[in-house]
Amino acid sequence: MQTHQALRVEIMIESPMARRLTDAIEAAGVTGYTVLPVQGGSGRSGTWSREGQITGGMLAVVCIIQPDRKDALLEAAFSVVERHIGVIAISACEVLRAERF
Amino acid sequence: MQTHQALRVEIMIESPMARRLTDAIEAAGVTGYTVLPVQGGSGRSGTWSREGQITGGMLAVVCIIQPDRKDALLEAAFSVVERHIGVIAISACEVLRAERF
Amino acid sequence: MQTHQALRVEIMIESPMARRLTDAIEAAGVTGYTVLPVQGGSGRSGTWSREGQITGGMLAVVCIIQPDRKDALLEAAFSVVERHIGVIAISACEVLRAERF
Amino acid sequence: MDLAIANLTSPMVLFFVLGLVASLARSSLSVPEAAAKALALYLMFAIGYKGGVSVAEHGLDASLISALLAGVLLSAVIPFIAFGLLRAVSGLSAIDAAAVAAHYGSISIVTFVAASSVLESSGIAYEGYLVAVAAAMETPAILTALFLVARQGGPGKAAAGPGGAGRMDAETWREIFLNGSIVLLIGAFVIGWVTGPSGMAEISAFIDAPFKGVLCLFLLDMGLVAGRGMAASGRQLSLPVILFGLAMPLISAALALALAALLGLSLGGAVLLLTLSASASYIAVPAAMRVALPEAQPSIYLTLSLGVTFPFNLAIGIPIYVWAAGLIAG
Amino acid sequence: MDLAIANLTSPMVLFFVLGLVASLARSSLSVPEAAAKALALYLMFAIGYKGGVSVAEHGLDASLISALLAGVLLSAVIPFIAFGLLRAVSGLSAIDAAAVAAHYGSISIVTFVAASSVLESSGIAYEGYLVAVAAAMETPAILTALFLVARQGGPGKAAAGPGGAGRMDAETWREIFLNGSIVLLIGAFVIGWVTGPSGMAEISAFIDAPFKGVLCLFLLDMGLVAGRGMAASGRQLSLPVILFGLAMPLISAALALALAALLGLSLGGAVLLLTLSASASYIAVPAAMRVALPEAQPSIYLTLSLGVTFPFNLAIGIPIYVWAAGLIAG
Amino acid sequence: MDLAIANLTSPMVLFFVLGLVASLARSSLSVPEAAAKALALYLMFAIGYKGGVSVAEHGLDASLISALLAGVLLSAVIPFIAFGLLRAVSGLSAIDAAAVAAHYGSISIVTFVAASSVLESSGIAYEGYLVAVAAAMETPAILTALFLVARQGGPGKAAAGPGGAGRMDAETWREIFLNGSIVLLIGAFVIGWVTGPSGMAEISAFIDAPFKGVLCLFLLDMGLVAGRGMAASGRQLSLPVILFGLAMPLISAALALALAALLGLSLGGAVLLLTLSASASYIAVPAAMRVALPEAQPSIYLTLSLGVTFPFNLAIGIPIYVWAAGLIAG
Ligand SMILES: Nc1ncnc2c1ncn2[C@@H]1O[C@H](COP(=O)(O)O)[C@@H](O)[C@H]1O
Ligand SMILES: Nc1ncnc2c1ncn2[C@@H]1O[C@H](COP(=O)(O)O)[C@@H](O)[C@H]1O
Ligand SMILES: Nc1ncnc2c1ncn2[C@@H]1O[C@H](COP(=O)(O)O)[C@@H](O)[C@H]1O
Ligand code: NA
Ligand code: NA
Ligand code: NA
Repeated sequence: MQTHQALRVEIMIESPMARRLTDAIEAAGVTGYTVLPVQGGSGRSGTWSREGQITGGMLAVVCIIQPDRKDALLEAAFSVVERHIGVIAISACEVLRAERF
Repeated sequence: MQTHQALRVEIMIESPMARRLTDAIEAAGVTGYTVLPVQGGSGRSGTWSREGQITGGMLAVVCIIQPDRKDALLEAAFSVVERHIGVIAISACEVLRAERF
Repeated sequence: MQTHQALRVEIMIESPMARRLTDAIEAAGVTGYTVLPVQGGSGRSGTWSREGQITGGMLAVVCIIQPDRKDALLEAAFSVVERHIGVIAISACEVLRAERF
Repeated sequence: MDLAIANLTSPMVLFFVLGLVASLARSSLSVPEAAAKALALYLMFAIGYKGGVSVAEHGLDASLISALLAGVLLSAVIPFIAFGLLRAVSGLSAIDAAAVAAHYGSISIVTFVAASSVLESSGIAYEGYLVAVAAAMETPAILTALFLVARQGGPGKAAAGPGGAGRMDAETWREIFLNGSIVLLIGAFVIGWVTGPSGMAEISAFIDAPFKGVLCLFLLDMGLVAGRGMAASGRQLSLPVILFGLAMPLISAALALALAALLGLSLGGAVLLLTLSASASYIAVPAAMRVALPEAQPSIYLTLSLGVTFPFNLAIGIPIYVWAAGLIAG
Repeated sequence: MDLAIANLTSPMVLFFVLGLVASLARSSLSVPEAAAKALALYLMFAIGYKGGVSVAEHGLDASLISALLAGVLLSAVIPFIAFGLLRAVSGLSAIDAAAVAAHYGSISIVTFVAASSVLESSGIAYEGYLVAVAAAMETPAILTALFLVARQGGPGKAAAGPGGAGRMDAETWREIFLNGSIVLLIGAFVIGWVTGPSGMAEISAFIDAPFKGVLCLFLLDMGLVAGRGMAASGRQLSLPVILFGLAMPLISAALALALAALLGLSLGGAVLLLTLSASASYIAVPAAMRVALPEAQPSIYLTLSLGVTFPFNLAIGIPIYVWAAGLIAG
Repeated sequence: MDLAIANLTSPMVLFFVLGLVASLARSSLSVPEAAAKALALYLMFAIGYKGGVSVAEHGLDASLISALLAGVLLSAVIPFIAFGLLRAVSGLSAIDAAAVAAHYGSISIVTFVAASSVLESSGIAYEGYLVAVAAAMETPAILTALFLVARQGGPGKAAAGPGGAGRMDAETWREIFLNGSIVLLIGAFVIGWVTGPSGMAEISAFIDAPFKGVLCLFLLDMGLVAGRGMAASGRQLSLPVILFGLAMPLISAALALALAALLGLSLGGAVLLLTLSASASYIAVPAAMRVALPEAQPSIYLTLSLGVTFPFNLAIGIPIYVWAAGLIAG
């Protein structure tokens, strides 16, 4: 099938900031994203697990975007993630219906 | 370690269609896949969140496949996703034990 | 924005082994990873679903690493996954703050 | 009138309002999905079991069969009226109108539970087998809606095409008839019937005593969900569509009133039949629509059913149905 | 006989059957994972606490130590019999046979809870410390199974290899001995013992009154899970293996009967010791097997334990154990 | 003294200890996140509602307003003391000290619930409106902490910068004031007030009878979470910081004692005001700090609040507050 180049941006972020992140993403003109629950993790600020967790935890936000949106999205996302706990990774991908993104 | 080229296909789909999707995937000869829960998201049909959601929500299905299965899988998946809410993204990846996929 | 090459390693593993996997990953010098819940899946050992599941189920562990850590991580991960149910996939990605990984 | 005021200030309605207000004010208050599902399971488990025990106690009134038939008839016929009304007064497409119509023919089990709880507070008895009637009314409306769409031709063409062919296959029918709420309601009903009052004595501390409190907590969550839906897609509902969501329950209740009189139901039984007819599905039918009519917009049918008709029935409808049922029974 | 029929028509067994039927018919009925885990926590919390309170009330019978030893002995010895039987009559590999054997030596706490609930309904008392015996019986069987595998050599070689070396390390032992259900059972037992009847008075409305109802809901979920397992891997079980799943509980119960007579347990206590011996683990042992014997197939041991032996004990076994215990006690 | 011992051996405290021990021993025992959240919702639902019903029964004491003001004052002032103390004795940075201070000005609703449960066991009445005071005390402390940080300049600069500008925007304030626990507490309180004893009669089997048992289960989970926090970041807390976590509750309680005397609260009311002041937040404030002061380390404030002060209050603090309140009231 005919596919088109796109980017897959994955952002791990602490949940209290998730709403701000998706707002920033939308403000940058990206309207499609999926939020996945995260069960635990480890990073510079230590190891944590969601089980029995009382506050927040983290979330993973996945955005499939057209390549030319990359900079707008990264700037928006980075402005939120910058001072917070979180990670951003971008990889190349292909999609079927390019007009959707 | 020795790795082999493969593809990672990620499909976001509304849950009432998930069973049909995995059936179609299996019918296309792909027997390995993983289903991840999705907490919320946004797309052309608006924003939604799983918390307090009464009906369905979405799921993410990840399939690691050998490159030559790509077309069979995409056709099978697209026939299910086509008229429904959902997104398909394909990216290149490497796997350790190629005979498994 | 300035990005750096990195790798995204995704490991699906049965939950009773998850702790051993993350211990092995940390022993290999990789301190950053995220654990995502898995709802169901299918593989050579059949189809299963988390709903109503009494024992374990599976988890997905995602590690973003610098390319030169690849072999150390794969060896550590493979020594745990080898005799167990699980899948390892590696893909290229880009990250913003390379010093973090 | 007294009942109406008592109802509006019952903990049940007030917790629903609290949820509504909290989510419209975008409070972070939320009930975890798993907990909400567990509460729903509890309510169906308890209401089904109680219905069965009541049948075991009072014997099976000869009218069970006729009540089941009446329920199926209501569920199958109401969508025709709803569809006609919507096409006449709203600008909804045939597909959207049919999808909405399916919701109004089918039932909301929580509205049923709320009405039964009001009856119990007022000391009004009802036929236990109405739980089975509730289960029977869940699906016929879906058939009517699909028939309406097929007749319209436009989407009927698609329905005959390759994509469409797959849509209403045996699998889909199985899903619809064996959906979790039907199976649990009927199953618990049968078990209640078999085990009777002695079974009830063993588990009443679980299914009877805390019932109303659990219902309040569940309605808090319903309010939160309804409020979120209203915030997200309230604007998408035009005034005629909203008015439909307020008028349709009364029309359905009027139909049900006639049948309840014919059947000779008790006061409580009549109230519940009216409530079932007036209520609109927001669990079973939406899931079926996503599979069978994916082009219909969930933001219309879900918001209307959950954000307009459910609160209307809970706060205003139920007292009206009690009053109306009093005209023909008791 | 009466008890057998009463048991088969108890809400408990019927809700299990409902779950089984629903999942075999592929209904969408399901209990969220978190809710099922919460129900399991509740049952262990309540049964452990009640056991402790009962010890506080009746004093500690001198036989606690001997009962604990008997339990450990049963758990350690039963796997030898199970293993021998399986190797003789089924075509299972040594590893699969050992893994299955571990399950039958260990215990199912829900079967224990169900039996205690039958006893309470029949007004039969039992020694509270049997909760501690239950906890003590969870793990010895795992040791026996690993010994059996090591002795067989084949997999023992692997066990000595680099991968194998890591398998039964200190970490694994810690996991097995401190698994959640052992810790909660023993913890709640000790707390019940310390706080005694006055503590019970404070929380009995939570742990006593709703107990049976919660158990029914939990068994509904067990039925769903068992049915799913049977649908997915039922075909993998050969007839001899299935027959083993029906005969082994009776063999274990016979062994336990001898020990119960020796110990001089009360009627209720004997019933519970028989039930524990006859029951097969489906939580703690499967998790341990995944770590320690990953080559053993879960589709065999889980399906056999949950889909064959659990329903057998629940529906038929428990009445048999009550009858058998009556021969030596009471 | 008696009360202290009775408290230390209450099921409540013992289940907390069980959780603590289990997680420090790295047992796999855990309560699913959704279940823990549901239990917390239940406790707030019940305590809020009971408070409202009590106001409906006893009428609104003229002191509601003054008690609210006293609560707001305590919440706003305590962080100044906490901050000064921390800067003087510990090596914490200004930002970390301010974040910790915010936690101690705010409140822990579970500590409040535990104290009210102790009062009920001892038959001591309290003013129902203290639930509203609890809600009012949640947020003022956050304001004080932000003021302290801004005054220090260092982080104030950042707070004025582009990233900082966004931090305490209207959205953040809305989140803080409409956080789930405030809305549920106040909402349930108002509903309890409106529906009064007759509403209570309908749902008391849900919110009253099982309350203590649910609290025990919740405290088991709190122990598990606190233990995990202690294991993960206990080493990060220096001795002066830990001593702060033990002394600060007593200082806050002393302040509250003076105000309780001024207000003329009943014995029970005074105990609760002391408990609120002495307790430290571990839900609302941590979430607010992640947004508003992301540089502050959660491993410090969360571990201190949950791993040091919460257990101290639960086991030792509450009996002290009962004794101290006895000096000025009753
Ligand atoms: N290298 C990584 N790969 C995947 N996830 C990571 C990585 N580093 C951090 N994370 C996630 O981001 C969270 C916060 O990371 P940190 O800010 O480094 O403490 C961790 O708990 C992980 O969930
Ligand atoms: N560009 C995207 N990136 C990631 N997920 C998406 C994207 N677009 C849509 N989705 C997911 O697919 C769902 C339905 O999308 P849509 O069909 O566009 O309404 C959304 O709720 C998201 O969960
Ligand atoms: N090709 C694949 N793509 C994605 N996930 C897979 C794949 N194969 C296996 N898995 C996951 O790994 C689990 C165990 O696989 P297996 O060891 O093949 O039984 C499955 O239940 C899936 O969750
Ligand atoms: Na209806
Ligand atoms: Na056994
Ligand atoms: Na405080």
